[in-house]
Amino acid sequence: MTRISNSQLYCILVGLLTPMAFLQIPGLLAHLLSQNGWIAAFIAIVPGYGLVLLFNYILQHSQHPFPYLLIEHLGQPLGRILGFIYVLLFLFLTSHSLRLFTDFTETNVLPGTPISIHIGVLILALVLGIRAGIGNLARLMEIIVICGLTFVLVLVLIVILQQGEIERLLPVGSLNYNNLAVATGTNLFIISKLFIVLSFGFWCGNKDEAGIVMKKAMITYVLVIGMTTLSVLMAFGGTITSVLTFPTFSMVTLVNIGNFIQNIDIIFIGVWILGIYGIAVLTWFMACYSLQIILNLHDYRFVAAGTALLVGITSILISSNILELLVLTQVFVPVLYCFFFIIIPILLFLLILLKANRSSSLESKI
Amino acid sequence: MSKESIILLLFIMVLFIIGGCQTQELNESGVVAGLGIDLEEEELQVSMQMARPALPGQSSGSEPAFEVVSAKGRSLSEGLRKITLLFPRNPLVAQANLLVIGEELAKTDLALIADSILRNPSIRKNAVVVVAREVSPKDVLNTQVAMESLSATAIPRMLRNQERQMGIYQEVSLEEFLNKLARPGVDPTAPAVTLIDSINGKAIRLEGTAVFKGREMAGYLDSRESRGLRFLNPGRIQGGLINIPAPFEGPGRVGIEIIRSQTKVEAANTDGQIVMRITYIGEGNYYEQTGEADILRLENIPVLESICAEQIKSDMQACIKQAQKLKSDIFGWGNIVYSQHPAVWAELGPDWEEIFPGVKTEIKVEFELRRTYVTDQSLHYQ
Amino acid sequence: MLGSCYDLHEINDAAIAQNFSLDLLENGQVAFLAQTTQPVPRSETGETQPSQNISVMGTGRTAAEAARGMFLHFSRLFLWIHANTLFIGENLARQDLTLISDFLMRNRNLRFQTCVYLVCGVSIQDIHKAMNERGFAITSARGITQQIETQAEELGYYTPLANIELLERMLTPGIEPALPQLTVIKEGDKDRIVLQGMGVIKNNRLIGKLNPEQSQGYYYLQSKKKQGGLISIAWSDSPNAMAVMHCTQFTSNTRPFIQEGKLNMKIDIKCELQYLETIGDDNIYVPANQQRLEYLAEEKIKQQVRSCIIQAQQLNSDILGWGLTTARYQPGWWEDMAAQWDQVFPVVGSQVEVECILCSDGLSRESFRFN
Amino acid sequence: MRYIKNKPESKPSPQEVIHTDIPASLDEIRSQLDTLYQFCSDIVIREFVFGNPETRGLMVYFDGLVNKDEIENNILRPLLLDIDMLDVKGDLTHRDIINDVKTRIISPAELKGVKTWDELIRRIGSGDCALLIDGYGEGLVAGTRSWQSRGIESPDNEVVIFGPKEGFNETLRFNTAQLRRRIKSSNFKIESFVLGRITKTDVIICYIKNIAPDSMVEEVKKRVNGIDIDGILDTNYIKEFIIDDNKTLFSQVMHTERPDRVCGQLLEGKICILVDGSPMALVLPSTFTDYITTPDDYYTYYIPASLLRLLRFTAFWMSLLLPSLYVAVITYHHEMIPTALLLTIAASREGVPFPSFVEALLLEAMFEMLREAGLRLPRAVGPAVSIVGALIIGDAAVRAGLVSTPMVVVVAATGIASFVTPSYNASLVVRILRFGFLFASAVLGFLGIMIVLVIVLLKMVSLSSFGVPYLAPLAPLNLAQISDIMVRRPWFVNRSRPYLEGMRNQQRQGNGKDEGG
Repeated sequence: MTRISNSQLYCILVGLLTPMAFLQIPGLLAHLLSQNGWIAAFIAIVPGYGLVLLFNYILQHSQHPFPYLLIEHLGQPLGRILGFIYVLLFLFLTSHSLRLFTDFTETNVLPGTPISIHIGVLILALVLGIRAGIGNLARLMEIIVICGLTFVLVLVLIVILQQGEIERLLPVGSLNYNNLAVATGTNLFIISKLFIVLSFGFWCGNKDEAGIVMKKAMITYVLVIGMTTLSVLMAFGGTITSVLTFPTFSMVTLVNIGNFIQNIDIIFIGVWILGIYGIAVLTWFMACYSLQIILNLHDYRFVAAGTALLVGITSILISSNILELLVLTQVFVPVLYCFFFIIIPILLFLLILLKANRSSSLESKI
Repeated sequence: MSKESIILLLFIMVLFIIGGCQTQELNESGVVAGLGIDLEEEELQVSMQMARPALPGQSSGSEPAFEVVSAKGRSLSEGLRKITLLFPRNPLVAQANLLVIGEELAKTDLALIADSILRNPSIRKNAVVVVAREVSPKDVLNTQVAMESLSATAIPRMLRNQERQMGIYQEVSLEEFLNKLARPGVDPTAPAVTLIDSINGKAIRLEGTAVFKGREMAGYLDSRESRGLRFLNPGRIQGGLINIPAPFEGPGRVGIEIIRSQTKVEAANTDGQIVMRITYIGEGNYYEQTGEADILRLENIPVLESICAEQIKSDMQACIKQAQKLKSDIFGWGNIVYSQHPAVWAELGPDWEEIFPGVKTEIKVEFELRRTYVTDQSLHYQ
Repeated sequence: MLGSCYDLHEINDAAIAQNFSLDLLENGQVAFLAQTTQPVPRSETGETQPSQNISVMGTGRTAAEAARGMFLHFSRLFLWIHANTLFIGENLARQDLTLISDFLMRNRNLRFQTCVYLVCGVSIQDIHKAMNERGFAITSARGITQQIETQAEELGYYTPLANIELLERMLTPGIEPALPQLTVIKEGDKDRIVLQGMGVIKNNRLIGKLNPEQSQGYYYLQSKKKQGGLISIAWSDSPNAMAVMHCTQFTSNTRPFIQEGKLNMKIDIKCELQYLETIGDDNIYVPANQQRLEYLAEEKIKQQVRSCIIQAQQLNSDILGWGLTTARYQPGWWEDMAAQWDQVFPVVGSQVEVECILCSDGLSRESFRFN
Repeated sequence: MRYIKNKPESKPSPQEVIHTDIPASLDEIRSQLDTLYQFCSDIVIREFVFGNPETRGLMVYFDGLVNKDEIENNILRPLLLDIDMLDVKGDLTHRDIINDVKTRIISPAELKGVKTWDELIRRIGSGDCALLIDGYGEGLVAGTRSWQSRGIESPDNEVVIFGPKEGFNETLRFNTAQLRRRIKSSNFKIESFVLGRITKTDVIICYIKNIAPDSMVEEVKKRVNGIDIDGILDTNYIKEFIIDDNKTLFSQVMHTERPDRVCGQLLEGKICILVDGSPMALVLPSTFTDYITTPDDYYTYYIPASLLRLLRFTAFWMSLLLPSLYVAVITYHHEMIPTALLLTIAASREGVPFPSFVEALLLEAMFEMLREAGLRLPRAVGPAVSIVGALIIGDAAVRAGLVSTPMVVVVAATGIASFVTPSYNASLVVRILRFGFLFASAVLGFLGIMIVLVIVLLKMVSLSSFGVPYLAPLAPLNLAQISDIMVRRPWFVNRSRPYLEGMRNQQRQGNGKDEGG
């Protein structure tokens, strides 16, 4: 397998976590907590750190990358079946992110173009991406993440300086604790996508350092989302933010530099399409790679073309309208994350812990 | 010089001398942008909108960029050629992309012009046909449209934009029009234009659809029926806005933008009775609402969809009712019966005119809402 | 490939909207009026003719239907996104703003930064007629945006309001919008558009207005906007003497406090002034008079702010955003009282404190002396 | 043809002769030479007799490739006249004549014995003169090359303001000499190969040992040795054989005409290939960034050089994307243009008959034609045609209302920007990709542009040139090196060389052990 450098691993992780969340999370947080949404973004750092430790533990106590790791710990039939379920999950996540993106462009830029054209064009680019192999994807992710992060930073700064009213964040207290828990949870579920480190961690220069990279990626995510939420709230206030379909995007429409650079939403979409490309290509790659391991195939690259039709059709049929899609995004997908990326890893962790104890107790006996 | 080369030279010279007689230099001709035909005192009045050639930058300022000339003749060809009596340049009719038919002519007999139009090679068959309603074609051509130099190019564009935005009328080309006129089992329609007073003076407005029965005009469809006609035409269409009452009690209304839709029309033969089965599948976006009602919720979507479907269905029914009242098969159902059930058509064909008003329909409409634009909920005013 | 250009619009098939106006007609239909500019190609010598403004009107049962109704007699597609002013007719404002607010919020083609005005006294057609007559694009709809901004800087009468602010204030409990008003006056045979007062909205309809003085008071309470303002005070010593000062910048702060179980507002305004001119023979601008000048300016502003507050409380429309301020700084109190805010607002006490500092003068140190 | 071969009296064919050794008898040599050089009018075969007892000798060379003075003075004269002055008194009876001739008699500086026809042919072909003596199956080849060649001129295609003005020319030796003059270290290796079954072209590979990674040098040698072709006329013949990925637009090997540039690259551990008869040197591995830098950057003070480099970056993106962005913006995203500008554009497009995309395509195609015409036309007419084309056609098209003024401005700006890109290869790629972007922008607007951009980027990151990623040091990211990409790092902080896999000596300054002389 191609080796990837630590910075590439970092970019892959950030690229997987951030772009989608960037669009959907601020609105969700504002909906749940109104002007206090940003607090939840930052609070997520604490349980997020727990997740990092969890994944790191599993990573350090395994000998093989992810789908094989299941077989390693759970044994042949169970591991393989679970692995296959993960393949489906990753395919579903790919379709979901594609669909969310196309719905977004349909809503905001090109309302007349049929959704199938968007999805078709994107899938073409994605298949080419997977055919290029993971080493090249890692390099692409570096470019994407660097461009994206710079752009987001500049954007947030401009919005805060131009439109930000710090008073809109008041009052800071008076939180609804139930909603705070839900909001933090939502963030945590996004962070749980760090799960893919169980595959990528093995290919990076030094497995031991994967933990640090994960931590950095997690903190980057929290900062980006926290800052974005802050700036959206400062620009629109809680009420408006919570009724907007894509608040981050609407925030971009406010940017106006010297009365000349205005309405730059399309540039935002341009940069953001890179991010979506990153997410979709990584999840799809995970699906293909897992399938390769599960079915003992020769090369994951050929699976891409085969699953393309599946991904395309799923993403078209996934929901009939955007409200349904948003419910899917805000309720169903987090549950999936929670189950597959948090609960199963915890079980795995317990299993490894148990095994380790047993073997150590065995050793001590001997 | 050899004999061959001398002969060749002579041949070329002869070609030059005799070959030029059919050429028309552009600067000796007038470009006709639009053509209007009406019946006046038993004679055909032909009006032409001539574009005034202008270089870019030499904007003509206040004077319009066209000139309308008209002449009368007993036949269309005569009328067309009589233009030369009062206009020094040779009119290039092939450039005309609009044909305005006067109401008078339409109500009398289209046969007066149909043959001539079909036969004349210089009349473009992809020109757009409209009927001038309650005004003369000459006035329509003489009216300036805001921001446009020529009304003849503005009207087709108006039809096109209006279809994507409002979704009421459909553009009808001359070829389509003549085709429907000639074929049994289908009657032609054409959108109608009229003149209104606007803030900028006189303006052309699309107003209804003219319905023909055979070679005569039978009446008009109003805008709702025209919308129904557009939904009823088989095939895919894009765009349109429909307005429905809010799903619950209250004064509010909801605007739904139709993104694209598809209509299938089938003729079913049950016990010798023809039933037209119309299936409409459409999708749209939530465009606006008025009032404070909390309409946009996931659980309300099916309700909204069914109201839209009802609305579309009732538009269709209104159109069918009017068409059947006018006894004009503008939907081409006769044609559909002919192509799907040739045997039945052989039997019914001759009496189709009597049968059509009684044809039953089964309309099935499926409508789905897709997106909601910038906000995903109804606003709560506090 | 060519079939997929669904959203392609060539620019010469489009009309660039400069302004759009909405009103309610007597028959209950919404009228939508849009102003666009006819592009005039540059002539070969390079000189441009003044571009012509054209207004197009459509009607319909809702705003969107009215807007699209235009296409029945207008052949070009409107590019709404460039419209930076929105006029709302008085009739519509008095009836129900919710007829259009969802349209304004939801439509992706309308920008949040569009300036919103109320048209009072005349119909929107009249305003458009006046705008079109002026001929030059720069003085039409786009000119009005410039006008209100320059006015705010120089004079400090009216506060511009953006579309998103209108919506936010309608949606957020504890604050109501106030819109600058436009009207047309006859000047000889020419129509001129003037800013005149501000309309006060409560819930979803127009309920009253602020006169220029009250508008000025309102202006001083909106310190987030463009700043400036003119303050002329009568110099009480002699009847003709006046001192005129320019407010270079100001900050205003509204904080709620609870006194004996009753809500009060403490309003602090800090102003920096520049001395502009003296009218009359007195040498007003001398160091000894500085405190008095400052005091008089303070009194003037205080009076304007008070009259604004009184008017708002009389109309019972919380255009000052006191409810929101309370929610921000006294969240506990607000939670209890939010439901009865309508009853509470008119009796909220207020305490206005203005602090003016005269910082600079013009070119001369002393008043002009007549010999 | 077998029956001919079987005829006993038939002479061996030239093909058979070539692979044999040179026979001992001079008559046989003579007849074989005649076979080989039948119908070659430029060959000179001179027979003579020298020494005591008389020995027969024969001299072969090509007229026009040799320096006749040198042959006369250094070979013929000693043999025919000066031989008597030797103490052997010309008595060569029992001596090893050829060795004496080689070591004692004739005096050219470069002298080598060859034993096969194959080599002899190649040597004379490259301007040497061969001396054959009866009785010995060996020829002496003296280096007498001298032919009319272009002098060292400043390269036309890579012009610099500061810095050396010399360029390569068509003579390999002159070129290597120019390199050697700049790098005097004994670690600077120039390895020679002969390629081309018919042309027998000299090809050299040069590199600096200890800097260029050994594995890479081996790889390049392997690939070059693997070439089997009838002729090599230019370096591009070699390039197309040795690049990693030959299904891509992007050039993975750099062409240059400048010895100073080659030296600069050699010092960064790269390898250079030169071919006799071509002034273009190949430098490999080359990455994307090499195409937007010029040697000028390193000869100019670093601050202006950095700014110029930034300018070049901007120009690169402009030349790639400007027309497509313009089309996307005026057909899909009108909101981005400021209102006043939009009004102007709308006014100028009023009455233009074509859709914007077609308009852009027409103008771009026209521009490319003009550019190509300007290149191919005789030098005297070229500028006139481009000026007439650009000015008159452009202006007339606008006046006639065929195209809009902003489009002309956009296409012209793109054209100018594309001339800023220093490398012709890179600007070729840009010119082709530009049309791809244009199509994408017409179909899906900005979205289409971005998707094409992703695909192009994907291709670029997938490429590698001899194991070096094409986009290095951008991807994979190398923070230490990236500072020399966007700006030109001043020499005093430019302590290390760009990293190549397997490079042993990475320090330019200070602690770097300068291994070897």
